[in-house]
Amino acid sequence: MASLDASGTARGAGAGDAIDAPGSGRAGGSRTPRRLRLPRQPMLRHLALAAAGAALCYLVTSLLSPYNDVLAGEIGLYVVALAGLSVLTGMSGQISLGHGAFMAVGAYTAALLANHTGLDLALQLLAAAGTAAVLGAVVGLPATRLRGPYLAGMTLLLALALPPIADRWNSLFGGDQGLVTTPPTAPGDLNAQQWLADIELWLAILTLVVVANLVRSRFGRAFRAVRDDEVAAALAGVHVARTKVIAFVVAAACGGLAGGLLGLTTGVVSTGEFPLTLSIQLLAAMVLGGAGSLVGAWWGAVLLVYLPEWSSSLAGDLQLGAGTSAYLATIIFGAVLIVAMIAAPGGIQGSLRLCWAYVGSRRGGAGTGDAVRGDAVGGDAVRSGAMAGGERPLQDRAPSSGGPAAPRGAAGSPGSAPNVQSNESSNSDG
Amino acid sequence: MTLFVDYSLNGVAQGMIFAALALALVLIFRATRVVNFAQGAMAMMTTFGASTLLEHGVGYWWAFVAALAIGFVLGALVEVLLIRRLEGRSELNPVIVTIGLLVVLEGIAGAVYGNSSRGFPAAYSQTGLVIGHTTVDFSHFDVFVLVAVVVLMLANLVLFRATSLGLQMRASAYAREMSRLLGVRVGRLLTLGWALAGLAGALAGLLTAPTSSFSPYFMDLDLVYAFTAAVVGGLESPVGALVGGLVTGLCISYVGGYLGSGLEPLGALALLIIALMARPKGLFARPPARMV
Amino acid sequence: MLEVRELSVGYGPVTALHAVSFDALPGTITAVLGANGAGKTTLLRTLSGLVRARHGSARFAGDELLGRPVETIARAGVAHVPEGRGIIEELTVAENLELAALWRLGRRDRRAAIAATFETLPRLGTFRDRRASGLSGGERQMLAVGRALVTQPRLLLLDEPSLGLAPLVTAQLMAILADKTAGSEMVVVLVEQNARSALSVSTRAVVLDLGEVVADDESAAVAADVDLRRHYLGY
Amino acid sequence: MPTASGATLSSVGSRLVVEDLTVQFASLRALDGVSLSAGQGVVGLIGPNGAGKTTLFNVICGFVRPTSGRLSYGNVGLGRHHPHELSGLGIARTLQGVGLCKTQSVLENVMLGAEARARCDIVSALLGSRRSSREEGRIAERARQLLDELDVGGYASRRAGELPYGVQKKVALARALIAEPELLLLDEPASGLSEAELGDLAGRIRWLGTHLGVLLVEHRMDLVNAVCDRVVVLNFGQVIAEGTAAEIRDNSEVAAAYLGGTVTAGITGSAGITGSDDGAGPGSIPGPR
Repeated sequence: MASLDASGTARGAGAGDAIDAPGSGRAGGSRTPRRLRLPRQPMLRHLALAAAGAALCYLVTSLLSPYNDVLAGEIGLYVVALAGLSVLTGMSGQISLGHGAFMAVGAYTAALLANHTGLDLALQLLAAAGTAAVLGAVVGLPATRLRGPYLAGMTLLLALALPPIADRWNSLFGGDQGLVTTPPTAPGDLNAQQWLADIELWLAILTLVVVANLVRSRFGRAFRAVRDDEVAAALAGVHVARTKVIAFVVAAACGGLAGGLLGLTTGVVSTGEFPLTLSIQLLAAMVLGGAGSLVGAWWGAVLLVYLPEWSSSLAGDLQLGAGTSAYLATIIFGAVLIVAMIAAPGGIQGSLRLCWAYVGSRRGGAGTGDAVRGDAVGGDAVRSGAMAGGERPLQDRAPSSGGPAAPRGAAGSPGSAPNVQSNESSNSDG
Repeated sequence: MTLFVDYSLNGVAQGMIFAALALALVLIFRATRVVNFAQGAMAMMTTFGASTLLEHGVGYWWAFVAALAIGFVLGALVEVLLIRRLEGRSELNPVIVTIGLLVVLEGIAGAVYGNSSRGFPAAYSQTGLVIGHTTVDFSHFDVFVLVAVVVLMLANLVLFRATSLGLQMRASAYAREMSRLLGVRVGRLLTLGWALAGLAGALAGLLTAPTSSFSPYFMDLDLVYAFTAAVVGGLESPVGALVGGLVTGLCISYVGGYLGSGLEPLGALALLIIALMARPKGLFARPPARMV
Repeated sequence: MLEVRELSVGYGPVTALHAVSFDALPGTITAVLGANGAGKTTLLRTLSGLVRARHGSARFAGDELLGRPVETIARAGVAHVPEGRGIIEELTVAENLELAALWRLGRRDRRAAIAATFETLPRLGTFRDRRASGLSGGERQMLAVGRALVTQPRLLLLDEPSLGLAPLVTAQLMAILADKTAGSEMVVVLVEQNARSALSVSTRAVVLDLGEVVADDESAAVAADVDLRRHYLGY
Repeated sequence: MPTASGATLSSVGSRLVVEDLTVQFASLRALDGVSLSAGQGVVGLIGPNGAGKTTLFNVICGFVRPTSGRLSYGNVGLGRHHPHELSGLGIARTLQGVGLCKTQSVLENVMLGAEARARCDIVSALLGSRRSSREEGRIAERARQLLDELDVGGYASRRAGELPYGVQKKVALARALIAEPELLLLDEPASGLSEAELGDLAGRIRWLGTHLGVLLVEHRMDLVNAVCDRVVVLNFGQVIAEGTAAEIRDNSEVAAAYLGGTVTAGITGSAGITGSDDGAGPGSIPGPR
């Protein structure tokens, strides 16, 4: 059983990797010869990969026990949430300690619609994402003026402030008891757990495809630029405030969708489901998986689901008392977080990439970095943030010498600015 | 009207406690540019230390001093063992590490002391003062808290404004490499900054514990409000922390009193958003001098 | 006197300095010249302890500099003005000076030395209690150099002091530097991209290329050597 | 247009017009009644440190609001605009401190400059539509082309932060050019460059000046003399002189305030850049006339 789980998640991550690759580091990803066999058009390529991933998920969930199906489904919903957070915090650099609030909004929206209108499941979830997205825009607007610790403080309060609203107006939101949700009815002879897990995993894949598209578009580029240097981004023509709000809206929509799914999984939506610790754990899992990486979302989701399982079984092995064992999970979680931040700041995905780069450089021979000389190495390059986790091994083509230029014709000379004005359409066949 | 007076006084008393922890946050932020989310949990640990000493028959003031000392050492240890290793990385990393520390410390305290809340003695009487013939919602202990916090703020202010140690701490917080080139032993100063903040946090814990249910999580909410207070005040200014604490305390007291205690965090959120919209870097922040 | 012998520095697989040797004498300015990436900045950063050397030695007044912590080297009287943002923006102008003088001078001498600095650089005096972040580029560079001089250093390492400065200010800066150096016991190592102005104030010049010394001679001789200039200094 | 008094030929196509601009910071008057214009050709803006050059750039870019005075580009009034609107108007600026995203690849940094020209909307980006990917391909190709033309094409996939300073400056220039500007604001492009790189840069700026407007802030007088059709000198926030590079060189007020007596002799003989006798050096770049 355990081995099946492992292969399931590992394969899932594999599918995500192919999606993730083009956007994460090099924009000209379509040139890489390795991927030539897949359709060159990104939409088709992503759809093909997504269809394969979806089929694989179906296969895996059908082999799992109902209990493990529930866990697999949870992985799916956390992937959705973490992908959004990764866009917000990992890519556009806005720290959010309040992602759980968006999940809560999504969950309550879906549950209320289900209880009062009997809306279709797909529409429920769409509304969950939409309502959260609206909240994201509302929160994102003031957040555009804030940075770092100030933003962390605001989002922290958001996570703390929203759930009590449900307690206060308990006739609508069900108070402590919460709202009961009805899980979707499975078609045919599928069991309910497997069907829900399939839905959740499929939605995870769909979310990743959409987010990957966004990340490799001009919006993704704007996110990264805003994260690195707002002034330079603005001068390059990026509408900084709008970019930040878009990141918030995308993150919130993902959070809302995940919240709707969480409501279906747990069968009840109550404020107890969305404590401050949920937000903190989401941020931690995102960073542990690899901030800014969509594959990292899979790793983070696996950790979120399995770390409590593992630590409670560890507590059983150690024969700790019930009182103590309850705390073991939190202690392990915190310790893992600290050690990971110190030893592997790129998270799991960042570390894998480093290993990959190392193996690649061993195989690919020398040639890396001889253009990096003397003064240029001084400050930043040495400790340049592995945090970004976005770069793949650098297979540089040998730079043409920076020395005196070879003779150039007049037409090809600096900037060929006159062509620039007119050729917007002439090279559109790209 | 008396209700309003009581809410106001209660707000001041609460605000002072937020300010105490906020001052610790300001101290660390000013000395090392890190917001310490584990500040509350560290204060909780030192207070449990004091509580253990009290149970073993140690006198109150000895336990009080011991807690401050533990806070000092704990702060230094955290800097040397954890924070130092994050140098030069993104600002997200220290946030995550201090959150990890928060989780670990609360886990340890829970495992050792259990989750139930216990009592913690106050230095002075907690019954309301009698002014004229009415009893107001402000006790001798609240007066002690007020005085302690003002002293803490003044000490903080003097340290940074008037001593060469403070000058070195400010310099090393903003420009580590350049400070080292000028001969400042940056490493030691960062440790000292955390140690002093640990001490201030321990004081906050000792002041908070008698008025709240003392459990491994008793500082969580206080940390959030202290953080609100510090951010409203500008994260850099001791006076700002005090004023921020006061404003936050009053806001929460009014919201809790008139609208119901569940909405207190929402009130704090509204306060934070309004304050930050007016001054994105806090009320007491100095404006930046140059754009590009 | 500063004696650098067989100094090699590298980052990972990259060698930034390779067996660099030269001397710098008290009371003179030694210019270190070369193209971008020649290793000039690395050389200064190694001397002040920011970068660890692979091997070699750098002795100043008989004491080995390499292997000692940055702070110790600084407190022993080595002042390094790094390229670009050398000042601490959040401190006031006076605080910047005060901080630098903390180790070398007692409280009263400190006050006198700061006052003397404001006399030499009167424009800084008008900004004394203003935050350094409000200074313009030239004022910043003046402050950085003034701050180095206020400590009365024994060894002064200057990295591109003319960067972003108006010609007049550059000339003033060089004049102050030459004035403070002549007749003193101070050893000055000046790294410059602006070879012409560096050669005009220095006594000796060391030319680096890709981390190796390609010329070490009197400044006048370097300035007169057309081939050398063309090839390594680009003029 | 009161400022374009016909003194210089190049001001015929002037598009950026600054009239009587004043900026007051607290007690400091950073700009005091400045008027100038820039369009076709290279206009140099020089002056002592703190004279207000950077402030003027910041006003043009929308980082600083003018206290009084008018500012327009073509038919568009400026002064209340936001920085991100600038490149849409056809103005691009390079930053003094390079201003690249250090952890991103060179190619991505350059592509960012095309933001104002990009038309793809959020929905087609989310769907990864053909339109979005085509536009991306087009921008990437244009970026590579520009990098090649600036002789740094080989660095396209490297991280910007780890490259030599001279290369970073070229990448920043490529980012400005990909926005297809009609007016280019260059903020000390030569600072930190070696003399050899300077010659190369001079050729490029001269060449650019024949096709679009360039407003150049610079301290390296050899570069200013080599490339500028017209030079405006600021001191204490006021324009103290305006004319050709040669006129400025001989202006005694400018010499006193800015150039200084001792150094002028060294700089004026800047044969390395203006001369075109040298086959391997800047001479291979076509001169402006």
